Formats: sequence, C-alpha cells, structure tokens
Amino acid sequence: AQAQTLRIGLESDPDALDPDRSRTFVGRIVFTALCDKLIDVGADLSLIPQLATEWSFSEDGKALDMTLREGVVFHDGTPFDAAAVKANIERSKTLDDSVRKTELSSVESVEVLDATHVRLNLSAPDAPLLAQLADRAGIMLSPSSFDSDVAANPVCSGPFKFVSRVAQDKIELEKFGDYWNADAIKIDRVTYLPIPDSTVRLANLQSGDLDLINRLAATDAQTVENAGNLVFAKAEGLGYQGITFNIMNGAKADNPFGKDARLRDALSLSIDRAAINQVVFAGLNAPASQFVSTASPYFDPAFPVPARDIEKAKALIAEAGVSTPLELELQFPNRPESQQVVQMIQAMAAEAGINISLSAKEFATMLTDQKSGDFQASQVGWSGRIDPDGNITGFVSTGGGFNDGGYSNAEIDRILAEARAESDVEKRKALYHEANVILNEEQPLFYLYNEAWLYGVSDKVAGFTAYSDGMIRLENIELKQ
Amino acid sequence: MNRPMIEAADLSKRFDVGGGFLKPSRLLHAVDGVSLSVNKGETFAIVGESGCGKSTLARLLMRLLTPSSGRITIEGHDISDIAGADLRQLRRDVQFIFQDPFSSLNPRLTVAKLVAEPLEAHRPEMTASQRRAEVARLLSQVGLRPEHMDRFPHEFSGGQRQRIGIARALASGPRVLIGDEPVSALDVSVQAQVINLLSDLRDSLGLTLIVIAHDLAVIRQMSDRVAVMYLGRIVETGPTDAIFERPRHPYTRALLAAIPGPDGGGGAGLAGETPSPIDPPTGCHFRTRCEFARDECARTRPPAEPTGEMSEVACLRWRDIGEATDVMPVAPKRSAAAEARFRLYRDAMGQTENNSQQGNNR
Amino acid sequence: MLSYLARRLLISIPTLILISVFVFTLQKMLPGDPVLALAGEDRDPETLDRLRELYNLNKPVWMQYLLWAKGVVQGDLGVSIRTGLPVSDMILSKLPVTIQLAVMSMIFAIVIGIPAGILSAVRKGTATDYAANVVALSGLSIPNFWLGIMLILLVSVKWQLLPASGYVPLTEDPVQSLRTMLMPAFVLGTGLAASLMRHTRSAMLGVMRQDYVRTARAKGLAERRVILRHAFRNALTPVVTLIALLFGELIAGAVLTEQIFTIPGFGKMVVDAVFSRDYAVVQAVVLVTAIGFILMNLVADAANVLLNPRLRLS
Amino acid sequence: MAEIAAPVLPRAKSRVWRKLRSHRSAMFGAVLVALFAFLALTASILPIADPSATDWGAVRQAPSAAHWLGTDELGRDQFSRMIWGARASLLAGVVSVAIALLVGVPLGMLAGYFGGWIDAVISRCTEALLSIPFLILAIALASFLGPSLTNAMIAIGIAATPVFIRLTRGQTLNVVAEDYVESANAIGLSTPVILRRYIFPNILPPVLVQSTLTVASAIIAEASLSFLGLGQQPPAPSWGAMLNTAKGFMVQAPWMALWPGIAIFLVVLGFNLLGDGLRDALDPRED
Amino acid sequence: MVTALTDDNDNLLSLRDVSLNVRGHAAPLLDGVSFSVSRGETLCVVGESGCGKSLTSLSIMGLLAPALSAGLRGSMEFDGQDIDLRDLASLKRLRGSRIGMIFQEPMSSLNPAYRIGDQIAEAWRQHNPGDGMDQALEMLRLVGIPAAERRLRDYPHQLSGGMRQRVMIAMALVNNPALLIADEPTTALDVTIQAQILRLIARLQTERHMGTILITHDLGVVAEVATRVAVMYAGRIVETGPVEAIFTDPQHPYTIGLMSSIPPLRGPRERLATVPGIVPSIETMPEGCRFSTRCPFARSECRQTPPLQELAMRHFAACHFAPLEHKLKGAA
Ligand SMILES: Nc1ncnc2c1ncn2[C@@H]1O[C@H](COP(=O)(O)OP(=O)(O)OP(=O)(O)O)[C@@H](O)[C@H]1O
Ligand SMILES: Nc1ncnc2c1ncn2[C@@H]1O[C@H](COP(=O)(O)OP(=O)(O)OP(=O)(O)O)[C@@H](O)[C@H]1O
Ligand SMILES: [Mg+2]
Ligand SMILES: [Mg+2]
Repeated sequence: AQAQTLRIGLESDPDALDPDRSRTFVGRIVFTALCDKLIDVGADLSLIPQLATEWSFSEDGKALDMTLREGVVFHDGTPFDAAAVKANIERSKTLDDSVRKTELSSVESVEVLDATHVRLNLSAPDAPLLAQLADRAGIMLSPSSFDSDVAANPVCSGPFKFVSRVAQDKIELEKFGDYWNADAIKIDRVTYLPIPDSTVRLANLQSGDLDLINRLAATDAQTVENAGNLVFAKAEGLGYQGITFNIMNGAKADNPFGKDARLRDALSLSIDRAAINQVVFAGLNAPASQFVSTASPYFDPAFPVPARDIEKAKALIAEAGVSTPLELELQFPNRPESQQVVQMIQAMAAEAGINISLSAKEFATMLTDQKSGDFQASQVGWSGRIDPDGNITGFVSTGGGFNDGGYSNAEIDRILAEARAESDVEKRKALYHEANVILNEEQPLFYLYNEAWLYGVSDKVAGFTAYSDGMIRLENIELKQ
Repeated sequence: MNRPMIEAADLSKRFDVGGGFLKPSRLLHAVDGVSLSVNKGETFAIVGESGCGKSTLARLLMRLLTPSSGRITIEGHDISDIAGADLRQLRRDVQFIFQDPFSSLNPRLTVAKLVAEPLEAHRPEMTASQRRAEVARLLSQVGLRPEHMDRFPHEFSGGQRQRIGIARALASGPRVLIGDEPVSALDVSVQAQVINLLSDLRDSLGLTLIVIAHDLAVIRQMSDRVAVMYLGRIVETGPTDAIFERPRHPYTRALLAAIPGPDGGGGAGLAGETPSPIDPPTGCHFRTRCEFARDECARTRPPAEPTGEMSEVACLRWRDIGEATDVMPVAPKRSAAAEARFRLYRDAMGQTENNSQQGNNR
Repeated sequence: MLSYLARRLLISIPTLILISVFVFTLQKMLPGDPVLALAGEDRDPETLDRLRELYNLNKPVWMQYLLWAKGVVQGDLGVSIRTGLPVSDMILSKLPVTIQLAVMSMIFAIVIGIPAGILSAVRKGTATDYAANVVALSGLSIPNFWLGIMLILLVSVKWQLLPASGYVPLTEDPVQSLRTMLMPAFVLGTGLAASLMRHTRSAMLGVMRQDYVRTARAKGLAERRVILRHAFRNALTPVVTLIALLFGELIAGAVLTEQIFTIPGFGKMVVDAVFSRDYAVVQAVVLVTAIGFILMNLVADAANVLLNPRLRLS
Repeated sequence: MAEIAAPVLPRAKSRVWRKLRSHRSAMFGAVLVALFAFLALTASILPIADPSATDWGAVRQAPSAAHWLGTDELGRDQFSRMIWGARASLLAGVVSVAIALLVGVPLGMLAGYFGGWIDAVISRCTEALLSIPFLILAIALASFLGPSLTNAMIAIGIAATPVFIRLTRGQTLNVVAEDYVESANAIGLSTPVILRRYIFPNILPPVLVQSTLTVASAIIAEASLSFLGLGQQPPAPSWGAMLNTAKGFMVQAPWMALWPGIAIFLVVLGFNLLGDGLRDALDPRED
Repeated sequence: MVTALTDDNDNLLSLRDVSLNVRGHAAPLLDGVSFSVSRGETLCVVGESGCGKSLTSLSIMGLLAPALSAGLRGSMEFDGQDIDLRDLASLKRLRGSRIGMIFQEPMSSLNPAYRIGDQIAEAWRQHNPGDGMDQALEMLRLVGIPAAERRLRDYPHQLSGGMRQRVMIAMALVNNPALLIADEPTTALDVTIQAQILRLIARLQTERHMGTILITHDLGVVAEVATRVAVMYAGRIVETGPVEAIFTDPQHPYTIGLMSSIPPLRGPRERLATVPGIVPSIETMPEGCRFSTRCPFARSECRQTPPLQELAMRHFAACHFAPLEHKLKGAA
C-alpha cells in the first residue's frame, strides 16, 4: 500500500528540536510524536506510564523511585535503560544553554539502581516534579547522540523518528518500526507544516493539502462543522488569559489600580466574560475565574465566574473615593484575538467609568516592559501546566519568575510552598482553596477565559482525540484513502 | 582712450576630465596661455571654432572660473584670485550675456524679478518702488515694453528674451559687458535687432564690450578689434578691418575663406578637423591642418609677434607666407532696381523703428 | 570593462559597511530583550543571564558589532538566537525559495510588461495605449497583500484550484512547485509588470522622439524594424537598469507575499526575525539583500556597458 | 504697427494648469483624492455612526440598510469606520511624505550643490539606505518605534527619504549646470539666494510628481504595516488594520476585507493618476 | 558655380499645392506650397525658423507625425509618377531608395547602438539583395572618410560631427537616389567643416546628376550652392527664382528684409536694417499676406492674399506691390 502521510498544520515554527533547549509550545507537539517521556498525560490529565511503568516518592518525599519499561530502544538502536535516564537528566541539568535547569532544580542526583530501576534524589519534596517529567524534562534522548547536533537530528525513542526539517517550512517524521507500542501506530509518516495565518491554515485543510490543523480560529469552527468533509474537534485547555496589574514594580505601580484592590475588582466586575467568549470565540472557550480550568482536578467550584455587575463596580469605585473617570493604560500583544478582547473590555469598562487606553506591543517588547515594570496593566496569558503549581506559584509568590506586578504576600508564599511539597491531592486542594480566597480578595491579576484547543480534522482521519494538554497524540490515528 | 580696461597675461585654464575613483585623471587645456588687452570703450571680438575655448576664456575674464595660471587685471587691479566683497564689486562692473536666451533665464521668475535681482544685490538701498521704476527704465532701454514686467521668460520670443538678458546685465550699471555668442542662437532678422541694440547701448552708456561669436560677418559688424582663437590659444589679434582684409595667420585665412558665398569660398578650404584639446599637437597647435607647416612648427610654440597696425600673429612662418588679400566671397552685384528697393526698405524701417522707440518712451 | 566592474565593486564596500553599522545600531535600539522573547515561558534570571552570555548580549554594543563583523569577514554570519541554527545555513536554505519566487515574478513581469510597454508607446494615444495604462496603473495601485488574500479566498478556498500556501522545491516535484508558486508569483509580478510597462513605455516614447529613429524611417525601413531594432534597442538601457532596481522592490514585496502565502523564504524569515528580535538573522538578511541589490545593479551596469557602445569603448 | 516687443506666446503658467485640467485621467485622480480627502476631513461632522460604537448583538453582519457596508467583528459600523479610516490612510500618506521631503530635499540640494565630501557622505548613506528594501526598513523602524500610526508614519517617512535625497540631488546637479544658475552667479547673487530662488523652484516639479506618487506608495506601506499590526492601533480604524482583522474572517465575512481593499486601491489609484497627470503637464516635451 | 541649364523635361519632382491644417486652427501651417526640382538642380529653401521648411520636407518623405499628417493635402509628381502625399505606402517605397534625406543634427541622427557600417548597409539591405557592406565601404570612401575600412566598424560616438554628417550623406546616398533632401545639413557645424560638407554635397550631386532640395536659413549657403531658390515665410512660398535673380533682383519685402539683416562682409559698416518682430505663430496668423504684420510697406490691400506673380523669367514673388520701386513711389 501507499505510504500514508499525515499532514498537520501548526500555528508557528517550533524552535530547536532539542528537549533541553526547546521553549515553544508547538515544539512540544512535535516531541509528542518524536520522543517518549518518562511519564505521559492521560485524557483526564492524570499521569500515566510511558517509559517509566511505575514510580513512587519515598516517605520524606526526598527520593523518587522509578521502574523503567523493558525492551525499549532508541531510534539509533541504542537500548533504553537506567543509565540513559541518568545521562539525560544530567544533560538537562548541566548543558550550557539548557532551559530545563529550573524544572529539575530539586533533583540533586540520579542513582542507577539496576538496568530498569532508577532513583532521583531530591533536595526537598517536589510534587510538581512528576508533571515536569511528563513534559520535556522527562524526554529521553539516545545518549549516543549527545555529541552530535541534537537539534539538527534528534534521536529519541518515540513512535516516529526524525527525517528532515526545513525551518519555517516543514518537519518530516517517519514511523519507527521498533517502537515499543508500534501496534498503536497506523500511519507511516507525519509532516508538520507551520502556517501562522489561521485562514490559510484552514484553506489548506479545506483544499485537502492538510489533514489536521492545530489552533483552529474559534470563529472558523462553524465553517468546519458546516463543511461536509471536515470534522471539528475540541478539548478544554489548561491555560488562561487574564489581566495582570502592576502592584509594586517601579514607579508605574503608583496608580489607583495598583494601589487599591477594590478598583481592580471593579474592573473585573465590569467585564462580561460570557459576551467576550461569545463574540470573539464563538462561545468555544470558557469564561475563567481562577488559575486552573475546569479541566483540572484542582478546579475549585467555590469560585464561579463573576457575573457582570456594573452597579457593584460603580459602588466599589465610589467606595475607593477616587475621582472618575478613572484612567488605565492596558497593554496587550498585537494579535488579532487579543485586540478584539481588549477592545471589548475597553467598551465595557467605559460603562463603569473606567477609561482604558490601549497600547499594542509586540510580544517581545511587552514582556520586556512588563518585566521592567513599564506598565499599569497587561493583558497576558499562560499556556498552562498539568500541575496547578505551574499555573500560580511563579506568578504571585514573592520574587516569582513571572511575578511582573511585584505582588508580595507572605501568607500566599507560605501556602503555595506548602502545597508544592504536598503530594496528597486532597490536602493540596485545600491549600489552593486558601490561596484562592486571598487572591480573590487582592486581585493582583484576574482571569478572563480559559482557551480551548480547537482542531479542524479531515474526515479521512480517524481515531483523533483532543487532549486537554493540547498535545496531538498519534496513537490510533488512521488515514482513510 | 587707449587705456586698457581688461588685461590678461598668460592665462590658462585646465580641466580635469575623465578622472574619478581609481581612475587616472586627464587634463584638458581649454585655455592655454592667452594674453590680451581690451581698451576702454572698444568692442573686442573673439572668434574661433567650437571647442576652442572662447567661452572658457570669457568665464575666466569675469571670474566665473578661476584661472589655473596667469593673471587678469581690470583697470590695473588684479582680480585673478579675489573673493568676497571684491568679487561682488567685480560682478557689478563686469556683466555677462549668455548665448542661449532660453536657458539663461530662470523660468520661475518674472521679468521684473529677473531684472530687479542685480539691483537687490548691488543697490540694496533702493526701495521696492524705486526698483520697479528702475526695472521699467531698463526694459525700455532694451526695447521691451515695461507693461510686460510681470510675465515669465518663456512667454517671450528668443530675441525678446535676449533683450531681457541684456537688461538684467545692465542693471548693476556695469562698465564691461561680455557676450558669449549673444546672437548665435537667433534668426538673422532678430540677430540684426540685437546687434543694433548692443551697439546703441555701447555708444550711449560708454561700455566696453567683449563679444564672442563664430559668425565672421557678425564680428565684422560689431567689433573694433578681433582675436582669433584656435585650440585654446590666440593665433592672431588686430583691428577688425586689418584682420578681415589682410589676414596673416593661415588659420585666419582659412576661416575667412570658408565663409559660404557665391564663389564657393576661396581656394581648397581647410582639410581635416580640430584635434582634441586633451592631447593637442606639440609646438604650433594648428600645424596638423596647416599647408605651410614645417618641422620647426612641431617643436616650438610660436610666440605672438607684432606685425604693425596694432596686430599680433602667432605663427613662425608669417613673414614667409605674407599677407593674403581678399579671401572672402564677393556678394553678387544687385541691380539698380534692387538697390532702390533696399533703400526704400531701409527708409521705411528707420521710420518704424523710430515710431516704436517713441512708443516705448511714452 | 572588467576594471570598471572591479572599481564599482570596490566602491560598494563602504556602502556595505555603512549598511551593516546602520542595521546593527537600529537593532540595538529596538525595544524588547531578545533573551526574554527567547526564553518564552521558561524564564528565570539564571537562564536569562546564561543566554545573554552565550550570545554576547552582555558586551558593549561596539564590541558586539566588531565580534559580528569579524565573524562575517571569516564567513560566519552567527547563530540564530531563535532556532539555534547557523544563520548562513538558514539563508542558504531560504535563498532558493525567494529566488524562485523572484525569478518567476520577474519572468511574468517581463513577458507582460515589456511588450505591453512597447505596444502602448507605439500606439500612443489610442485605445490600446489607454487600456494598457489603465491596467498598469491598477496593477500599481492594488495593495499586494490584499490581492493575495483575495486570490486565496477565490482560487484556493472557493474554487480549490491552487494550494493556498507552502513551498515545494523545484527539484522535488516541478509541477507542484510551479503550482504553489503560481499565485504568489502573480501577486508579486503584477506590480512589477505594471512598473515595467510604464517605464518601457516612457523610455520608448523618449527614444522614438530621437533623431535617429527619424533617420531609420527616412531609410525606408519597415516600421517593425524601426521600432524593435532602432527604438527598443536604445530604450533597453533604462529598462535593464529598472529591472535591477526592481529587484529591491521584489524582495520588499516578497516580505508580504511570503507572509501571506506562508512561503518559507527570505521575506518571511526577516519579518519573523524582526518580531522575535533575532538580531543575527535580521543583520544577515539585510546584508545579503543589500549585496544582492548591489550585485544586481552591477549586473545592470555591466549589461548597460554591453548594450551601450559609448560606455563599452571608453 | 511693427512692435518690437509684442509678446505672442500664451501665458505659460496657465499652460501647465490647462494641460492638467484637460488631462482626463489626472482629473479623475484628483476627484478621487479630493473625495477621500473631503471624507477624511469631515468625518467628525458627517451624519454617520460612531466608528467605535460596539454592538455585541450584531457582529460581522453582511451589508444591509442599517449598515451599508456591514459590521465588523465587534459589531461596529463598517461604513463609518471606512470613512474614519480614510483619515488614517491619507494622514499617513501625506505626513510620511512630508517627513521625507523635509529631510530629503535639503540634504539632496546640499549634496548636489556643494558636491565634494558633503556629496560623498550624503550619497553613500543614501545608497546604503536604498539598498535595504523599503518595507523591511519600514518594518524594522516601525517595530523599533513601537506600533502606532504616528510611528508608522515616521518609519515610512524615513524609509522614503533616500528616494527624495537621490532625486533632489540629481535634479540639483541638472539645474546647477543650467545657464541661468551661472547667470545668477554672474549677477553676484549669494549662495542662499541661489539655492532658494534658482535651485529650489526648478527642482520642484519632479519632486512634486515624485511626492504624489510616493504618497500613493506610503498609503500602501501604511496599510502593509497596519496589516502586520505595526500601524494604527485599535479601536481607531485604519484600512490596513481593518484588513488585518478581516483576514481572520475571510470565509465568514469576506466583505470585511473587500471594502478596505477597494478603498486603498481607489485612493492609491487617485494619487497615481494625479502624479502621472502632473508629470505629463510639467513635461515640456509632451506638447 | 553650378548654373546648369535645366529644362522642364528633366523635371524630377513637382510638389503641388501642399497644405497642412492643424485641428482647431483656421490658418494652415503650410499653405499652398508648390515647387519643382529638376535633375542636377539644387533648390534652396530659405526662411526664418518656424517658416515650415522642415514640415515641407517631411511631407515629401511621408514622415510627418501621425497627428499632423491627418491634416495634410497635396500631391507630388516624382519621376513621372503621381503620388498623393497622404499615400504613405507609396512614399515609403521611395524613401531611402529614390529619395535620400539628411538632417541637421549629425550628433543625434545616427543610432548610437550600431556600427556606422552596419547602419549604412542596413539602408542598402532594405531595398536591395546582399548585405550591403561593400556598398557601405564604397560610400564611406566616396564621402571622404579616411581609413574607411576601419571606420566601418566604428560607432557614431567615435566620430566627430563633420564625420558623422559624412556618414549621414553616405547613408542617404547608398541607394543612389534621384532626389536628395538636406534639411539644414551644416547648421550645427563649424565654418571650416561646413565648407567641406557643402563641397561634398555639391560634388556628389553633379556626379550623380541628383536633384537636391537644400533647406537652410543661411543666405551665404544659398548663394554658394543653389541653382534655384524658394523663400518661405509662415508656411507659404513668397518668392522663388533662379539664384542670380534672387540675389541681384530680390522682389519680396521679406527677402529684402532678410538680406538687409545680414551684416555685410565688405564695404562700410553701418547700422543694419532689420525685419522687426517675429514669424507669426499659427494662433496669430494674419489674414491675407502673412508678412503684413512685419512689413514696413503693409497697406490695407494686404488683407488679400497676394498671388505668386512672375516678375521675370521664372522669377515669382507674392507681393501686391512688386516691383516695389514702381508701385510704392508716391505712396511712401
Ligand atoms: N567644466 C568643464 N569641464 C571639462 N571640460 C570643459 C569644461 N568647460 C569646457 N570644457 C572643455 O573645454 C574646451 C573649450 O570649451 P569652451 O566652451 O570654452 O569652447 P567654445 O569655444 O566656447 O566652444 P563653443 O563654440 O562650442 O561654445 C572644450 O573642449 C570643452 O569640452
Ligand atoms: N505638431 C505641430 N502642431 C502645431 N504646430 C506645429 C507642429 N509641428 C510644427 N509646428 C509648427 O510649424 C511651424 C513650422 O515648423 P518647421 O519645423 O517646418 O519650421 P522650420 O522652417 O523647419 O524651422 P527651423 O529653421 O527652426 O527648423 C512652426 O511654427 C512650428 O511651431
Ligand atoms: Mg561656447
Ligand atoms: Mg527645420
């Protein structure tokens, strides 16, 4: 039979195809086909075995023991074993320009117990570590490929092996015959094509030049559904979009919104999140109220999406005793969707007496300005992590890597640290509830909506499932001619 | 009367041509060791073929170009390398008339502006209305109607424009007027008008005139003395009649013989063409086309030698050649009836000219 | 002739240095820390510092320039901060794409523009001339990117005749390669064809006023011969120069066209690089484009020298 | 009877004007430009909808009686946004060319008139800028200055400057060689006067023609930058920005992309026609 | 000088009643221009700039701009053949083969892109078999270009103005035409070169027994080469006759005015009599006698167009008052 190639349209070109240097989301999508990790994520966001079949934390939480799958080989034929795990984790921790170092900062050493058993010794208990090992930090490269240019020719143990890449054009992979789960793989080749323009991506799907497109524009969903030969697929996402305020980062924090939580709340209350979702996203995303989405087991039903309440917003402003109209500078990345969202917010806030002036920035510029405190409020988002810690700690803890607003609350710092060290789910939930109460009061940032993962799929493709982590898993996908 | 107004001594101008980045430069000798002296109140003509350096010489004399070597004096003052206020004073005393009446007037300025400009530059004390009156006076002086002050140059015919150019040159009250082929671009009829105008102006204003031309008839009509140029050098100077009736230099003879006319010009005419001024012949520049050339002509640059009659000739062999007489064509003799017609015409013209002169002065 | 060209090349060296200094300073003035853009969601101070160190971003600007210039002289254009690939490799892989696009557009433009220009000059004032002018002006006035969008909408989405995007190397599948490039080349070529037509027309009109064209007619030559051999031959000089100049416009046009049709070429690379502050790439692309531009001018000069005996013999 | 000085030629200034007036396509271009200019100038007093009034209930509606040109992604009236967008486009075209003129013409005149090292420096820099493709330069400059209409105008202005430097320099060289400049020298006029009265007015016609044509390309450039998100910022409308948004709704609401495209086309066509007409009218050879 | 007696049997070209109207103007640019040229004869057409000399010659060649040729009327008899001047195809057949033409500007009249040998040969090839290079070489020798073999391969810019004009002559004559039209062939040249070229044309013309129309505004040239003269003014021929008659016995006030304007080469230098004003343009063309606006003798009769009247053997003038000395006595 003819070799079956699945052509997938991505929204941008991945960066370096080296798990220790990769930073982009689309890069992770490609790694899903190319590389296996120690741990995988299931449809329900639970952690499930991949290269590791079993794992457990020691009593004090300072050691993680893992049992490895047997009979796994890398694409170059090198067998996978405990030594390979050790080599990979050490590479991630030591490579000059590795961006995995923070994720693995709690790992002090890796012990090879025997060929199929390995122990990670930790400096402190680290519950989110498992989630990191389910991501790029857990990707296993063939140790014999370390010396060559990994990004130019990554050698992993995933279901597909690397064939070629033309930057900004395409990445081609072909089926790896010796894959441990080869039976689940029904296609011969897969090609990823970066096409930034969603219309063009869709046009290619419609014309049959692509079989599957990632990040379908919400407004195009109807088109896909209406087309006879296309299928629309969707999964709830883990990420969010919100508004971050400058609370204490430099001179620009000195504005009414930086100083008074009531005003931030008033702004939040003036926004009709459902309307935004409806107008901009055809109702396909979910209005958001907290740092995790409903897809996450950690979602806290005690914090529902705030309904729009102009009167209350006005009351809060009056209570704060500031003169109206209030002025607020809101920066946002110059992408069409963000642009629509902030324009709606601008219109809505005006009704509560808040004059928003918009300032579009290129993403790079915006991040820099945010970091240096050159902003009052910023419309930003986060692509989301499986572990709730990844969605909150860096953003609100004192000195956190993403805490650009300079928010600082000792109580929050304590609760989040505790939750991080705790591996019991229920106990963690309780801790996060505590945090939510405080954060809801102080509103250093508030949430607008959770993005859903939207796909357009050709009806020739069978067996495609959308996952909440946004990865495209190729197991069980079939192509009909 | 015979005091020199302008004198040039061993004047040279070399242009750097063909040079450029990483390219050897070559020198073009446009004017090559020219000496001359023009007396007050006389009309001095320079004649020669295209490219022989007439215009360059004229521009040197009024310091639009700076000489490469040699000296120029005006009434004894050295002006070879003056600048600033002295140069401005020179611009007042010496004025220029251009060949091309189409390109020498700024098309974006009105006639009034054009003529007023030198007044603004040299007589700043004048008020605007004084200036306007002066412009009107100048325009009628050159035979233009002052009503047309506010028009633009291209609304005038070639002859009229040349008059505007002359009015503009007269505005600063110069004592010397240099005309670079002032009538060459004009039709004969208009040419005659401008020739008459220039000689009238010279007489009424006591100007010293230096006129460049290549039309020998025009030169004879206008000038008191003539200099003949060939390839950057003056080969012969002298009073006009002497040059026309008794030319000594072989080149002058050839020029006169080449004037077209009923007898087909005298003799065989001049063969060949003017060599390039970048690599001129050694010794006498004319020797390559000269029927009298000898070996010595290739070796020595002929000095200018006086021949009597206030003439000078730069030829090694002028004594051997002797003077030629009557090389010019003879006009056919008109019938008596025709002479009568010409007289009639002249009389009638004199009248109309007077009429229009009066009309202008009204 | 050769020495003339060599001289021209030498003259362009300072120009190139100026360009590189200019682009370099401009980039350094761009707001936005490339390292932050690069680190994306994985940023912590240590990583950032390490990256800065790695890409020399912590050194004074003039040092950075000198380091870069030293590399360039040695043939090393640096490493893309975004993809981690050597910039020279990236450029080499993109160049054929844009060149194919440029050549196809240029062929289109020449095939349409020059004959139309000649025709409308010869038929000056007639309906043909008028029509050609209207079409040409329209071609110049339509925004490229809009034309591209509309074509995608009609040709790809609605009629599904041609692919909306992508690139297939000519060597891999010539037919598909031409198919994918057809629309972009058309979009890019319309403006060029229009420019070329107008310039050919005005050059022809200028030449046809010349005395030697009248001489050719006076010899009794056939009109066709007068126009092609005597007039067009001399109008060719400005047209050739224009074609070289249009090369610059082509690259600029390619920026948007490649963006719209998602063609992995030079133009797309440079826009992406500007937005992601990929200094080395922007720098190199501008330099390479400028060299290309200068070379094209040189080619035009050489062509003119060949076409023009006056230059050839001096 | 025999007037020596009876001028018989028609008045010439009016000749250019007459030629332009009888140039049908130029007049058509002028009308187009005037129409859009009128709309742009009077946008605030025309009886049209508020261009930024949103209506969540009526997003992306096809043209109808209520909304002649339909509504956009936030339910704003496209017709009124088109008219307000004319403001941005024309402003961008005119202001950026003004910037280019203000910088380019004096520099070009200096280079052409004085020659020597001044010319060498200016010409080298111009050449360097010219060999960077216009749009790439504009994109780099615009992203350096930050996305906004003003900055886009500055970027386009700077990017267009070298063209004017080169044109002005070349024209100045031509004009300097004219006899009338030498005659100004002969009269004894000072350099500033010569530059102002002799050089400047005479280099103006081609500069004027080029300006008109550059306005046309500047409008396209502004649209391109806005299209890339580097120009006019929301909620203020501009045609390029409208196209940028419309691009996302090509399938559902193609008219959103249609109007701005047509408007850009018409204005640019208008300027091009006008420029061509001016060129013909000012060309002494075309009689 | 060439005073070859020509009889009408030898007639080569008769131009009959050529008029050229421009749309939107009542006055024609050319108005009833007629003349004839015999074999071996040189007809000089003189007149000021803008009198229509070039238009006349271009009409004969069929080379008027298309916009102008629409308003052309008139015919000619060439070599026994009757041709309407609007019949461009017939004119084109004659062009270059039976009628040769040279122009004023030797600098721009040759195509800078081709070798001169090629350009001459091309004229041959157009009308004859063979590549024409031999003929080109022969012609170059004939027009007196030294080292002709080498010059054959030169480009125009490598030649001086005089040489180029020789090349133009070679090109015009390579097909041995019966008629040569030279439109101010020496105006752009220096006097010494002008003399060479005039001599060359005269020599070739006698050798080949060509009819020649020489257009000029230099009366000296006319006196030198003409057998007959036609004086043109504002699109009309105002006086025509044998060269001796024109110079010894000019009749038309315009001819007289022109001659008076030329400074004399001999005799006393006195103030020049001029022709005031300028040639009227198509917009300002007077009714009747077109010279009346500049004529010192103009009277009311001049509102009527004066016919060309024969005042002496083959000497015609178009003036109501010719001969002036009789008709104007008393009136003045
Ligand atoms: N600025 C210049 N640079 C280089 N060469 C020049 C320059 N001006 C004049 N020449 C050259 O100098 C020589 C003399 O020129 P000039 O204009 O003085 O001659 P001319 O006698 O006035 O000629 P014409 O009768 O053609 O006006 C010519 O060969 C000319 O090409
Ligand atoms: N296309 C045209 N439309 C209107 N008038 C024209 C046109 N072409 C020429 N003329 C006019 O016809 C008249 C005669 O022109 P022509 O060229 O025949 O003059 P000429 O006697 O050859 O003059 P010159 O001595 O300057 O060559 C001129 O007044 C000219 O302006
Ligand atoms: Mg001169
Ligand atoms: Mg003529």
